[in-house]
Amino acid sequence: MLLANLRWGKNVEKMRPIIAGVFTKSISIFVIKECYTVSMQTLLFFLILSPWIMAVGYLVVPNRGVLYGALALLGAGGLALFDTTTSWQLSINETIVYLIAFLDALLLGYFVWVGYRVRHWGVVALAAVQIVMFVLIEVLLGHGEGALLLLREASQWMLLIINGVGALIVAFAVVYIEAEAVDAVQKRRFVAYLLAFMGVMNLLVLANEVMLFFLLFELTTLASFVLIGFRDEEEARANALRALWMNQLGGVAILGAVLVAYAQGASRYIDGWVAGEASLLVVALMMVAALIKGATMPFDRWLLGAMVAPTPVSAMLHSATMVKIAPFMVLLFAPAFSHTALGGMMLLMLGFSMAFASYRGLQEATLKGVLGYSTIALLALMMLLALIDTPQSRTMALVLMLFHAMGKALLFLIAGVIERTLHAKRLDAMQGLFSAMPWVMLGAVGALMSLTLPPFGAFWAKYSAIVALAGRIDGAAYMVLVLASVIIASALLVLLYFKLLSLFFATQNPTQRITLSWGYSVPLMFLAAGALMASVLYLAWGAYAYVAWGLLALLVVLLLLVAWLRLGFDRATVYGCGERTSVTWSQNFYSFGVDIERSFTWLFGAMFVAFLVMATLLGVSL
Amino acid sequence: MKWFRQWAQKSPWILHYNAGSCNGCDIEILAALGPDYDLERFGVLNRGNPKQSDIFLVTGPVTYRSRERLVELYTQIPEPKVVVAMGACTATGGVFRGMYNVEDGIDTYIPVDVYIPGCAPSPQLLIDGMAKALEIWVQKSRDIEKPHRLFGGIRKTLHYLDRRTMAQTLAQSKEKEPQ
Amino acid sequence: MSDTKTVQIPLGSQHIALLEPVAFTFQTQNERIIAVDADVGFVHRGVERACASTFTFDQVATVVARVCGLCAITHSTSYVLAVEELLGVSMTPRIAYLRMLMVELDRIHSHMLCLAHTAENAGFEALFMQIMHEREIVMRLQESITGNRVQFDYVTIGGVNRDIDAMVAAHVDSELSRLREKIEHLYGLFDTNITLSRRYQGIGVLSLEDAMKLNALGPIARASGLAIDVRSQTSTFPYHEVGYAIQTHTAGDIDARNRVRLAEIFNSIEMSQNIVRNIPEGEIIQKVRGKPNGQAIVRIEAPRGEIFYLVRGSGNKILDRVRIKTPTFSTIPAMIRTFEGSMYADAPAILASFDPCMSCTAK
Amino acid sequence: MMVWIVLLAPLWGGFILGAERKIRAHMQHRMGPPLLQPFYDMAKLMQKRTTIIHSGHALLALGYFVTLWIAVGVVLLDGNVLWAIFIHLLASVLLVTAGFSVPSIFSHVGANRELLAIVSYEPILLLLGVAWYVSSGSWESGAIALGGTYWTSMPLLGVALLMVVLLKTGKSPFDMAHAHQEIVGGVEVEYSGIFYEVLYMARFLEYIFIYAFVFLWGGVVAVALFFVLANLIDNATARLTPAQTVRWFYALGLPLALLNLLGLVA
Repeated sequence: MLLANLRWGKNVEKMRPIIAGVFTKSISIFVIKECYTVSMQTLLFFLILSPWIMAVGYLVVPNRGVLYGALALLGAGGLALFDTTTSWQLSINETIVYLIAFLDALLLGYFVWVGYRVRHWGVVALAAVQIVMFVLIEVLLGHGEGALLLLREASQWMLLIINGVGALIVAFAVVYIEAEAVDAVQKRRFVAYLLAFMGVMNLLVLANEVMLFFLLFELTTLASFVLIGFRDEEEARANALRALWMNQLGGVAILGAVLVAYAQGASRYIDGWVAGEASLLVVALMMVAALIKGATMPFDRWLLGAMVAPTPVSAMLHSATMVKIAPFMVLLFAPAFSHTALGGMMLLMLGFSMAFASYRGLQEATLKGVLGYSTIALLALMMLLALIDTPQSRTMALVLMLFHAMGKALLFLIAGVIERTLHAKRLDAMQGLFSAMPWVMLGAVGALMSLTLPPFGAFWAKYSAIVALAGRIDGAAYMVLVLASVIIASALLVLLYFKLLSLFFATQNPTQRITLSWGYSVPLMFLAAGALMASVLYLAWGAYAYVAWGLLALLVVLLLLVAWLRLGFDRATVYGCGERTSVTWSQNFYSFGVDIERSFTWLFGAMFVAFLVMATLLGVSL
Repeated sequence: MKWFRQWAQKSPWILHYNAGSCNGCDIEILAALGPDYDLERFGVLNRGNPKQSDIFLVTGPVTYRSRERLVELYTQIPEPKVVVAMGACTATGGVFRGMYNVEDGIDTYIPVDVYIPGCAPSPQLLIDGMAKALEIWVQKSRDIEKPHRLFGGIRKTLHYLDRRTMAQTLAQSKEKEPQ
Repeated sequence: MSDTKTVQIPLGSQHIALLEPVAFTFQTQNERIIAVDADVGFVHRGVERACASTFTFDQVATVVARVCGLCAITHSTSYVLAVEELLGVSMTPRIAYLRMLMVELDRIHSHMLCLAHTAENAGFEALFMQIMHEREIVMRLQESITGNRVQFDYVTIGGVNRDIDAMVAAHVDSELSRLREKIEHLYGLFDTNITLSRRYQGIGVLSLEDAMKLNALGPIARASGLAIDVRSQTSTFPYHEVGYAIQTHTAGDIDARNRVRLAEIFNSIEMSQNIVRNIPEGEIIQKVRGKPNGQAIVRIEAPRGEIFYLVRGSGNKILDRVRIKTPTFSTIPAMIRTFEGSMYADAPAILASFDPCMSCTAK
Repeated sequence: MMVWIVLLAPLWGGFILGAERKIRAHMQHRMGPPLLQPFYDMAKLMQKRTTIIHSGHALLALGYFVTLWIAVGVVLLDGNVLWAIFIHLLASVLLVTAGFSVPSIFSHVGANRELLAIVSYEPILLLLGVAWYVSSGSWESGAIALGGTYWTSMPLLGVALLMVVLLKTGKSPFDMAHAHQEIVGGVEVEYSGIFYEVLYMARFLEYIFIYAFVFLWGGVVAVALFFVLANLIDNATARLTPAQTVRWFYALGLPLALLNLLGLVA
């Protein structure tokens, strides 16, 4: 009974404040003492407003030093807020309501104009539908009493992710965009867009009034449309439009939810809906919006199309902002949804989506493609954890969001570095990178490990997903399928991540060492250190801590040995059958044929339709 | 630790290389690995990998084209290692001696410890040669330049050991222990 | 499969799956071979040149036996037959029977070695051990007849070197019967073992067209349905008297090649038994005089297919030309064609199933 | 007692391996090496001169060995079986990284196959863990062992486990990662001397690790039975290719495990 004394569940709840405490208390002494001591409300307004101010400021005065300082403050603000445990809310106000309605109308009008300009009638039609629904809502629905903004536990985590990771990505993007072949104004605009995106996200995770939520939801759609289409090429435009109309579908779903809620006499406040005002159909429609935003399987194409954007945009979309809305929404609505038949259906969809995405990534030939599919898989896992809705799994969804944000951001930024220094996007051009930039690649290996393996962050989520699903398996046979797909997906993800390594090391002639500028390397270092530190802090109070500590200590010792102690043994050449032949390298791709893949796509489509039909039927019967 | 050292000679792993032989010796090696002669009862394994082999079992008179591979494989086998030349042509070139593409025996290129005569030597002879090779292997492992302990020699030589330092260490240790 | 880049996997010149130095370089995608580069010249020693310069014609039989240890007897027999033709000697029935006996025993042990090696390369160690164990029966028989296990230099110009007496003949007869039982058991294994059929059936297929176009020979051609066999085409040896029957198969995969070999082993056992039962009386060596003058061509079916000897002399002790064409040399294009499209994991087994003899090829 | 098993795990594993080589030799009508042959090999490897490709490659082997030992410790000292499986996964990935870290083609192919092996066996092991949790209500191996044996409730999972045993102990038909005849030992190919010894001993630990699972499933009887069965199957089959192995695991092993789990749940 040596290990059994420390059980898993006991310490989970203790962890969050401890992590937060150690983080902030160690950093705040040096950086954000002022910030930390200010009131919560000031801090929140700072977080909401400063990205906008910074965006405008950078457009006017493109001073990099000032921007770095402001970004540091922003990140520190996210950290500082993470520590607080008090709740906070901002009540509704007549003026704001009209402002929101005005902005909503403006945005929908803009969508129509965008669709008309490129003659994309799908976008126009969807925007028109939205306008009709919007007008209906504004005419019919009263405001009632409620909170406009609400600080929840999940919001705190999201603010940490958005501002902590997002700030680092923006800091990277400032340098990255310098080498882009566009004029100076465009470069400034690019950074400003990213900052504005952060501002939208900061507000979105606090929104409680549903029309505000809709506005921000569509604003992120707009931001992603602009950013994906930033490189004004044919492919970029097409993919940006696809992202636009797919996400508009999500907007339609949200408006539909509001209308249904009105028909059933519910208010327009999310906390009210979750508390039981709204019927299952409303929540299901919100879930549809989440599925679309989270690029769950029938809707995966917009996220993969987003790869044509400059790399910081991919990093931003995948790690800190856009797609994280999906698990956040699921977290919000899970209490009203988790234990219904529809919830089970959605679990199944998410499990299958995770497995298929991790399988599909095995055929990708670009680094960003591989990362994109892995994002889809892990997003499905996050939503799945959120949907199971036990205290532990909710925490784990948030933990996974944080670790995924850091690991993915690191990997995308490394992809950006490779793109800039070697002008390589395809994996086969990335041979022998390890000898070219060992530290960066060590970071990449670390990030890959942190996304799958013990004792690092994301592993805990994988682990607790299995535990949580096993906890719900009794009497629910379909849960076996969900469980099996999660398990298979986690095995496939290991294959997906680590087959990348084959090329990073593979070279016969050591290539020339590439040194990175500070603008590139400092954000990378921060992200790597952050991921490592968070893992360590997380470990320290987890179950089986000493086992995990042992593993971590071992890895660190090994790394140190590799780095500093060049072992005292003779070096040998590799075995090549006695011949000295030159070898070309590539990596393996795994596939079981296009036909089966196509039928899988049909399966996902059918599941989604079944989900909608079930939701409608249940909604009608209520 | 004497027993430990004795244990070592019970595990000879062989690397087989055909340097231009007529296959007669090679099929006899296969036969010897088979159940009737069962070389594995002496711990012999055919690893096929020079880095993990102890006994370099060569057949054939070394053709012009195989000599580089022969030397390459020989250098890849870590010490202590024993070279066994199997068959008449491996020893002297045999029937092929003097042919224009033949280098007349492997000892023109690498030092040979055991010659197994015959064309082709029977498996019994091969086993006999193996036994002899093991004796030599033990002898060589006593005289070998020892690899340093895992982390022991590092500070002394900073980065990695060069052969001269190892030879010096060996000479000093020999002076110390009277034989 | 959006990537076109390939991985090169070398096999040889030194590799555990190889008995002989031969270097293949496989261009693979996901371990599937798309192109093969073969280098077969490592064993070239210059035997043909030496036969026509260093050695006298009565020594050459010993030298050409060292072209290949596996089919040594066919090499020396072909050469001796060619020289005998030039010298105007023809075999007495007993000599013909004894030579035929050794050629067939050699075929049995060579085929069994190939089966064992294929099994080993397909990762079936126990089958390798079993076949090697049973192969020892033939090896002992060869030793009892000729005095050596592998390079027995049995055939000499004018006859053979050792006679067999009634006791040895009876021993050969009974041992071969024992061997037949064991091989029958083996034949059943190829049918019933599911993993073996996964590794053998449909793997390394050589179609009939390819076999014809690419000049496949011997068991490989016969496994693809191409009924060519020197034993049925020439009357050098009285095969029709001892129960020879051609063995073919149509599938052309590893399994078919194995089955053709197994069937030929049965046929050879039957022939060998007929030979030792009905061996004619007579001398085992004839007096031979003179020096070879003129040109002679001899074809014999070696275990791997047709072996071809051209001997030209001009009345001197040293011959003008000895030209050897060996079956593996002809089979290499077919082998390369077969590799393309197979998995790398199957490559060693396919290679072994072709039973290549590089020292024959490069001489 | 368990502590001693864990602390001396390589020793016991060595004995198992030695016994296995002996048994296999007898099945092939050979005399076979002595029982202590694995230890002789170890002694020999320690006295060989060691050459390395680069220090990272060598040290990753050490990392693999130690991590594997920790995994053995977790499963034997009453730890969480999921944890044990995942730590074992970490160990395997360290080995894969080692395999990829040298520019040697056989090492690369071997590492790729190691990854495919992980994809094959890991779902089955995890499903086994879940099935134990469903039956005994605990993830700890002690509680699982106290729950008795699982012969009757998990027969199909037992079959799947046998497949995993074959794969993990490097037995045909599923020995794809080390396939000596094709890729000269796969990831092991560039190791020599003391670092190869580390890998050699790690193999002993793999035996202990996977047979610990067999023990949890069916007690000592199952261990003996699986040991004999594994050797019989090894002796009666050819090695399948990697693609075939993965197909067998996903077409046979995984459905069996799922069916059994469904039976437990429903």
